[in-house]
Amino acid sequence: MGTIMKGDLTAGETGDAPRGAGAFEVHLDVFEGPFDLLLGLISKHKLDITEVALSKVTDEFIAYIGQRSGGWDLDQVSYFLLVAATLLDLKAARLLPSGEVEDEEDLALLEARDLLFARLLQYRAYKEVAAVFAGRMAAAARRFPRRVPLEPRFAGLLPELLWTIGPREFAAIAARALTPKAPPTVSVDHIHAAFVSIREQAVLIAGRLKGLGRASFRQLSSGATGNYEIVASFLALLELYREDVVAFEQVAPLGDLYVTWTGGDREIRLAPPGARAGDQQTEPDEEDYT
Amino acid sequence: MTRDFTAEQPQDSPAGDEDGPGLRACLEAILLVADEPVPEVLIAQVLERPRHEVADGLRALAREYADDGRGFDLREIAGGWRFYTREDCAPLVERFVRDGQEVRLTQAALETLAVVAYRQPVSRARVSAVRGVNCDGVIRTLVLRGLVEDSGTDPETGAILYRTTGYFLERLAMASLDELPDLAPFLPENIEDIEDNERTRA
Amino acid sequence: MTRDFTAEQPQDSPAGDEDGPGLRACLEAILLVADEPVPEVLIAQVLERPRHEVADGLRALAREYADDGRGFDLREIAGGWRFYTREDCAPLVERFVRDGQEVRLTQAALETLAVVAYRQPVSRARVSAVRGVNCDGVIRTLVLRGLVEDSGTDPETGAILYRTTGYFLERLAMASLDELPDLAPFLPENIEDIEDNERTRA
Repeated sequence: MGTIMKGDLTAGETGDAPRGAGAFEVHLDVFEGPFDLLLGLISKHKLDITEVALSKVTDEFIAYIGQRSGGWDLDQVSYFLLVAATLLDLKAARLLPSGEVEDEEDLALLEARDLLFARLLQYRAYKEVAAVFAGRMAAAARRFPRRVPLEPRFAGLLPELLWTIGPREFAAIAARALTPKAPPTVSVDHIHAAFVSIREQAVLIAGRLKGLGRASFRQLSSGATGNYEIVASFLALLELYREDVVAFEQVAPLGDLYVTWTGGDREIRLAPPGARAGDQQTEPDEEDYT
Repeated sequence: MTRDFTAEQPQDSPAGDEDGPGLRACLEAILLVADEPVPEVLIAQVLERPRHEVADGLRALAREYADDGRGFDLREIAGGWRFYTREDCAPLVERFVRDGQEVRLTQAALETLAVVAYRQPVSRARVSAVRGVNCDGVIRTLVLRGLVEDSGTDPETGAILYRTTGYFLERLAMASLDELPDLAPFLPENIEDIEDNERTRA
Repeated sequence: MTRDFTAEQPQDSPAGDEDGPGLRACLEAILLVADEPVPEVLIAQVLERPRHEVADGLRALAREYADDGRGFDLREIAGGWRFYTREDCAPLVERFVRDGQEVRLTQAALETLAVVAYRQPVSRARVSAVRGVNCDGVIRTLVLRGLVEDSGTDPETGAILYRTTGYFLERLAMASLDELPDLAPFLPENIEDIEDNERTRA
């Protein structure tokens, strides 16, 4: 149970767990999470949590993540990355010349810092109170409660149990108790993911383009009911481009994208999804799509 | 050694007439057979005495044991009264009791327990957010140890909520959760903001 | 909370020098947690005192309790010493035992009993692992109710093992445990997994 906090972070009155001042270096790998590590680093530099020399702590934090290989689980990595990213953000903000202008990014950084440190302070509070718990438990363990069976003369007086179940009901209870509990799962029922078929979109767009000859992407996707449908339209266009039935034109960067039908009377029949998975990324992609 | 019989109650009360045992003896006898904390109300019912009389009697008895340096002690823990061995007899009792040793909790378990204690009822996700690390396994261990229990589900998210148990109070020698040390001095002022933020993320 | 560690006995001295608890307190503490009559010899060993001193101490204590009209007394029965409730408190204790107890087993108690019945002999830890919650208190209740009993210790772990009693069979109107219904029809198909699963968890 190696706790790594220095004296200033522990309630320090438990007197039970070995808690050496040199424990920091030795037990580096016992950090349980990013808050744990960050607090450890801050206390190592004897810094006030609200005036941390960010760049130094950030470097060590990143170095720690770099050192660790294997043994990560996804959960841990994401927590660590979140904290590391926030720290890096803050460090970058410090390194840049600080102008007078408070633009939105600056504000966001300030918020990120405050939030990170607020959460860190909160974590430290629970850590301190955990030390109080340990002390109280150690003290309470020195007293033993009386917990002995009833004297025989009284045991016989217990009111007779009301017993209403038979062997079959009893077996059913046993089966339920002995069946492993299903591991908790996150319900995704509330996410109404509407699936949009790129092939359907392609056929739809091809039909419209044949009629119009030329149209902007804005125009083509104007009927979309959600972002996912716009994305599908865009992917469908890429598929059509691959089939060599459309041409793109964009006059200015971030300007409107115009699509021209070049396929004449060709019928559109795309391969089923998944047949060419990954092809999309390798497609030449010069245009600056908006 | 006390020879002080002032603890004997007046004659007119039901459980302590001239012939019968006095209040002190009754309390001692009942607590001797109890194997879990006995609430004052229950004792008052059994003895058919007003609750405040019972409460006073129990406190007087506890004081008497302490003053006389007895090997046992009467304490109000987890919502009731119970006999405990005196603290400075611990080394001897430990030698005598075979399986009495409680397993010590890890740092992770203690921290998780602390978050549950102050935030209860609380979901695993919330606890994980506060600690910055996944706490599912630790909470399962705390449930298995009887320190924490399921207390229903969150009506909004459907997540299982957890709270501390009576055994938790026993392990910390507390009469009730009101005795938890105040967390405020340790916490940043804008704690509300954190809470809100967590809620959206958790 | 006392931080007074003077109670720690130095290795070489018998219990009860100036700083530590006296003989009387030591005897009281040990007898308070004893769940069966304790032989004088055993107490003498634990206290590292001559047996005759312990014997004298116990007798003096028993006399003191009687003279003081306490609710308990100390009796030597079946070769050992144990606390008992005083005779004239019996009516109250009886009332407490009758009123303070449930007449129905809780769902938790039924499930625990079922696990013991189908897995016997089984340790408390194993039952807790199967149910995912601490079952120590529930098993104590089942023992108290005479439905489950101690059946020796696990040769490997030293843990106490439990089995159901004859009274349990009576309540279920069965001649023997062979009449416990087969679990198979009630279980999901992958019963093998369950066994494996339990083994790794327990």
